[in-house]
Amino acid sequence: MNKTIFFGALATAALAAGIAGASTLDEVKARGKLNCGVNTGVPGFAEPDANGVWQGFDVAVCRAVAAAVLGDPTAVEFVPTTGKTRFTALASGEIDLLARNTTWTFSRDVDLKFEFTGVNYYDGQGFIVNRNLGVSSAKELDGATICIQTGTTTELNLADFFRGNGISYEPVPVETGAEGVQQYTAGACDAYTTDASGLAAQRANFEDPTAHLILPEIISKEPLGPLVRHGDSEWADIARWTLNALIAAEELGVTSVNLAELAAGTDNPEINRLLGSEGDLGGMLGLDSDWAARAIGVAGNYGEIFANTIGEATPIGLARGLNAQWINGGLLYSPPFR
Amino acid sequence: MAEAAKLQVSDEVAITIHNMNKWYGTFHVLRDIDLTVQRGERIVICGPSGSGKSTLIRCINALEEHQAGSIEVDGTLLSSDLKNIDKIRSEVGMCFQHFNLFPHLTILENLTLAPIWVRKTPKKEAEEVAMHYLEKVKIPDQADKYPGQLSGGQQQRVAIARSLCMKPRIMLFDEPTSALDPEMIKEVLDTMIELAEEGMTMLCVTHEMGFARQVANRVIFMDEGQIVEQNEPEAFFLTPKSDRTKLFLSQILGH
Amino acid sequence: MTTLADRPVTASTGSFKLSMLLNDSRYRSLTFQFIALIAIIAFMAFVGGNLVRNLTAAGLNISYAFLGEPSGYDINQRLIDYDSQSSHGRAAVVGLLNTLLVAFLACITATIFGVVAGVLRLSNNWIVSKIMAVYVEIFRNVPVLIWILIIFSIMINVAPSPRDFRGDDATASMMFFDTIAVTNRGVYLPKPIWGDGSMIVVAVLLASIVGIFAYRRYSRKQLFDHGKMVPVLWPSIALFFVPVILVQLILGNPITLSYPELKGFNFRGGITILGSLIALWFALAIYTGAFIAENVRAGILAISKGQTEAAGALGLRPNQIMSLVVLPQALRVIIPPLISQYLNITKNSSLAIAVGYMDVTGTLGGITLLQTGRAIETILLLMLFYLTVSLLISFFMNIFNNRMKLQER
Amino acid sequence: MSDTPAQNVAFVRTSEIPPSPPPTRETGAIKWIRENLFSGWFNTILTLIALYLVISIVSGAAPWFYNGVWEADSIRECRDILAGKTGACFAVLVDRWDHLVFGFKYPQDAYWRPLVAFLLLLVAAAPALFGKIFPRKMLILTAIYPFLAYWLIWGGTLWLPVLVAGSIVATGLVFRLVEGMAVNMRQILAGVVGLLFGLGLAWLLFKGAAELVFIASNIGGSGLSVIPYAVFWAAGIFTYVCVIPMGIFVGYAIYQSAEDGGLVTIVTALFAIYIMLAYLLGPVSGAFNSIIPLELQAVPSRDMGGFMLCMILGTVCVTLSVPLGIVLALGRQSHMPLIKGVCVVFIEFVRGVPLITLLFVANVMLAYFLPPETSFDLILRVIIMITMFSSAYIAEVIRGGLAALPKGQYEAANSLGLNYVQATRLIILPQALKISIPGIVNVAVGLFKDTTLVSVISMFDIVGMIRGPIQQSTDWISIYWEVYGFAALLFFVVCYSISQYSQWLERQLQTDHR
Repeated sequence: MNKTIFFGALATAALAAGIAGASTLDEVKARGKLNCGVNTGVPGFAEPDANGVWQGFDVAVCRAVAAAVLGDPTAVEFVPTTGKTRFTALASGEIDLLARNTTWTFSRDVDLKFEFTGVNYYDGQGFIVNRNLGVSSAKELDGATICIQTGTTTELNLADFFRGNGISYEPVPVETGAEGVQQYTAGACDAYTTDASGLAAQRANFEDPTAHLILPEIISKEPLGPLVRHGDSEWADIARWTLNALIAAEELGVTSVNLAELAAGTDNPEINRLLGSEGDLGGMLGLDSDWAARAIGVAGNYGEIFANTIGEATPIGLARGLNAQWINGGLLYSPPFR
Repeated sequence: MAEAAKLQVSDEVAITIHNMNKWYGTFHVLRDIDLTVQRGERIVICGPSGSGKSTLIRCINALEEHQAGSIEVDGTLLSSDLKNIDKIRSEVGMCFQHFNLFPHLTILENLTLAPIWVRKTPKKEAEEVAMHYLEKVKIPDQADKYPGQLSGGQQQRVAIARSLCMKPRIMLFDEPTSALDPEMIKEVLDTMIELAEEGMTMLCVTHEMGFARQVANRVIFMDEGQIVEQNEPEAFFLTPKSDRTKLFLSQILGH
Repeated sequence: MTTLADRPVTASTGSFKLSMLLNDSRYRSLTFQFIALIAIIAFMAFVGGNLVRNLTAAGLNISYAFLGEPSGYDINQRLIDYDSQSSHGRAAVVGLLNTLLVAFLACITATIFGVVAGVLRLSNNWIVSKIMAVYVEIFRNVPVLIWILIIFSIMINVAPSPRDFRGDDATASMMFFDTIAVTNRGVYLPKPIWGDGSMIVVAVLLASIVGIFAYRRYSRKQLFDHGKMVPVLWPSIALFFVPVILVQLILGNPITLSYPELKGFNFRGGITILGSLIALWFALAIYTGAFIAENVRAGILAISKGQTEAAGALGLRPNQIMSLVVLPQALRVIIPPLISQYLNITKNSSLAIAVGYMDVTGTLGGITLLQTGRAIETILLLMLFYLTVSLLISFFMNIFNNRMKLQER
Repeated sequence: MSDTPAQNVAFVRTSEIPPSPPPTRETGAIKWIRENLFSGWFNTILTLIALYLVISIVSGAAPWFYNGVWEADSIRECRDILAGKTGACFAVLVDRWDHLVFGFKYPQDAYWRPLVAFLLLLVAAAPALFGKIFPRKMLILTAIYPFLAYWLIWGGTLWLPVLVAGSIVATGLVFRLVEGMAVNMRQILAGVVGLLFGLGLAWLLFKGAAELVFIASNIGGSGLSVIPYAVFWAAGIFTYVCVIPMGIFVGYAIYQSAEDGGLVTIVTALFAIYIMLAYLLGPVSGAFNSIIPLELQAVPSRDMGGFMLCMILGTVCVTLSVPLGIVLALGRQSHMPLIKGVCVVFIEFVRGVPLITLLFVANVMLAYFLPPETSFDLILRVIIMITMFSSAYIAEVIRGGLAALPKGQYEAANSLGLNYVQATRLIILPQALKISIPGIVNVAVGLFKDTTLVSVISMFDIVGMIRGPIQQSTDWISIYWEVYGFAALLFFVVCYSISQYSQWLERQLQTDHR
């Protein structure tokens, strides 16, 4: 062992201990970049395009936060994480925000010391089967071989569902979505289960999408949302209210088209407060007044982002469903901006 | 024999070994060795294999440690002080049975290595000295070859030259000819004789009795870790006193 | 052995001085070791302090209590009882046994592949030796992870799925008189059902195996004492099969087979060997087999031509030269690298996750880690497990190796 | 001989018998086939089986290659073009070529940089690998290469690597300078350096002891943790006790060494390099760059990917692990029990666990062991772990080389008065390393293949690229054979060439002058 290097490191450690405890916001500002953890690739949610630029629904959250904090939606360092690495990456400070389809559960929130800052997609676990299997309900899958992507809550839900219904199954764990599809299409498993959004996304790319049926049962609640470390409430607030701003913007009718016009001031005091022409909500967050306008300006409001990345017009083709605004019968409900 | 008498032996003491003992584990290899070597003296040590003769001379330059007694070389006590060990090693040259040349270095590099790194001699000077000694052992033309390209006799002569380059005051030889073909033994012995004639203090473990007669002042016979008999060569060979020596001589000279 | 650090220690003179710590060979090594000890302790302080600080900052602690909690997930291959209500600790044991299973199977198969390929590569038959050379080079020079993925892909895409066996226009059918089904989910084999009296059949089988060894001994004795060559191969085979079949028939078939049948979604009944196991097993075996083949070839070539010539000059026939002279010596060269190949198989089996085989990396280091978030604890346990297995394998194989050596002296 | 009378035994040859060609038997193809393919019933059967295998593999794979589609934008388009025929969809290789080779984030206009670095690698490696063919002067290229390659691949200012190289050279100069000083000058220097170093060490030890006590107090002494609690307390007190004596001793030792120069030269040189690297490098390279800007677009580590990442990891880790392996091997040969023990434990531990668990450590555990706020990026953490891994294997190879040296080499070096460092450097290592080279090359090939395991920890090397962004993209969702086959081919080409080199080298060594 090289003693000098080691003692040097020891000295550095002693120095570092002194400056520890700077807030995440200050760190991000000092760095000029937001480190955002994303999935290694889920069509529509997070995937690098042919030019290596990350695109997708989860990615949009990162960009919105970057725009709000740093004023530049491209000032994001995307850190691909797997199911295994995501929590350590966040806990160790490698990333500032984890915007990867991560289910908000009690133990993750409390035991693993993370803070979920809201829900950007309400999902649920479903099954896909080949039509010629003649199955129309998940309860008929007694004895079936089922492919599951490991490292998510889906494994636990699946075990609970079959146990609860008193039927048996044989799990086939797969590491990536692509391998699940590979096995499923080759017939190595009868059904493939993951979040319903993922099933729809992947079915769209099958050779013959119509030959496959997504079963009606949704066996779990999967509220997916961005999360941050425990203990830095200021930073958690920024992430939470950036997401809320996107949702509220849709509710209030603020779109990328009319954003500039509305930002100048309107008759609606809530829009004014949101976009910073009235009050100083931004200042309370430690940001400037038009933070939300910048966040919305990146790719529009929640509805626009949804439509452009995973909506019905895209190859993914997801309907709003639970993810509609509460006024339209969905679950999206931003607390008021006041 | 007559020649041997001509060689100068001074009164100065080169090596004093007093009451030296050594064990390998529980095996007592050297027992109560007492030996004093004058400067310029040429000693041949002989004895059956396993009698401790190699171990004795290897103790002198600290290749082996001794556990009891004392060894003093040129007034420096061989202790566990590394500075003393380094001093003694730079005074004492050694030649091995299997030459132990460094196969990855040329002959010249073999010769200049220690002068440059231990004596801090400038490279050019070291090379001049090396060439001088190579000429002395009569193989200056092989300087740029590698040891593997030389015959055994040539290699041993290079090994002698390598030791000489450090300008030692004492030379130790550990069976220098026993790994050689008969043709080559002579060329090595000639080199050693030449060295002896220049007055080098030499301790030589060998079975070459002709060499012993020609150059040695003293022949030491060892058995079972002890010095059994020592005498001038003529007396040693003609009138050995101990039965053990007689038996040994009859076996070694018998054929 | 003398190394350079090993300066002699001789009788001392004079009193102790500080400089002796550096210059005296009695103290010098102690000094160095003391400094090393200080460095190690300092390293511990550095690492441990950071760990404590980081854990405190994150509000975490080190605890192995999660091992006792219900795991909540299912495992498709289990050698012991396990369900989703079992503990994480039990899941780890299931995974551990799966690791040992695949490693064991792959070691045996790889040895067979390796020995066959290694010997055939030295064959006079040009095409056979070239094919073996191609096999060895192709498999040795491509990462094992890629081989695992390719072989798994081949298996699930080429083998029929169970639905191909179904219906009147089935495109696939079972093999060997409807006893074995090969599907992309795995291979389904008949399973013996132990009826009354089956123990007798097993006993007879064991007895005939003992008998075969006794017979071989007898034949060797015949050769040594009376100089007679007694045939060995065919009587051995007969001794193996005939008594068992006779007893089985006489007792009225106590051992029956249950055959796999296509029921519902899958084949049921019989023994199932999962596709993921087969793929991993085969991939590890064929990959490592290429390395073993090289070791075997090197071992045989290392036995100098002189040995063969000497044996030939004594009048031994080629197969006798091989079995009596070359192989016993070659084995001594082959076994040490073979041990390290076995270790490699065990370690490479941790890539099981790529095919969804639930080995210990998949359960303890995979799902358990993910569900509990206990990264430090699970990874330490995982490393401890592999370390133990590796040390045990090298320990036993070294004993074996030493015995081999002793016998030859 | 026929004209020699039988009874006359004495004989003198007067004329040479000229050599003549061997008797002509049947030659040519038929004989060859009969001897090599059908020389017995067993061989004939083997030949037939082998022929059947070859034919069936070729006939199975040929249409797949022959019908291969090279131009399409997605797998669906490929399927349309093939219209049900068996055929490969090589279009993915064309479409995602950049991703497979460079990863998806490396700037496209900078692709020439890794390419140049790769070509230079061949040039730089040549004199080291084929020592006899190329002049020794070319080794300078090999020494320069790491700095150049760093600059090419990571970008940034050229002054940084130049100055790092410069500092290393400068350290060597300082070393020479101190070595060449007059003894009284050196004594003054040794006094100053010894004082500084002793004080610094004492301060560090004091910090370390405080840290140990801090750990102990955090563990708490109850239940299972009694033993670690006691251990850390004891170690803490031990260190406190050692603070002052160690400081004094080390300072004194440095001062003492002034006469023969040993320690003081090394410590001063290390001081010099530390000051240069830690305090001078950044500002000076910045200043130089503002005067003469020699800059390439900087590329962060996490943007490396594809086959390039495998190459980077492979070369960097092998290069770093050779010196580390030498140290470990020498340590394992040491007669000091503590040092030997540490090396043995390290080597056996690393060799006993799979690389993948070490990568998990790099990925999820290492962050907990490093000071808070230190941000090692993933690639650096992975390099550390892989280097540790391969150094253990290389250490074992080198240990074999050391063991193969005859004892006489050590003795000859000793008897000439060379000290440990000199003998090791000049006599032992050059020979041991030469014997070990084929073994080291084998470790290097194995390590290069193992770099694909980083895909398991979400790095996008070529396999990670395939399993992540390519297979999970909308366009190429279920493509396997073509991409895996391509990856296999790339690895085969590289590894096969290296292993051929290794075999060539082994033959060279056998016929070498030894």
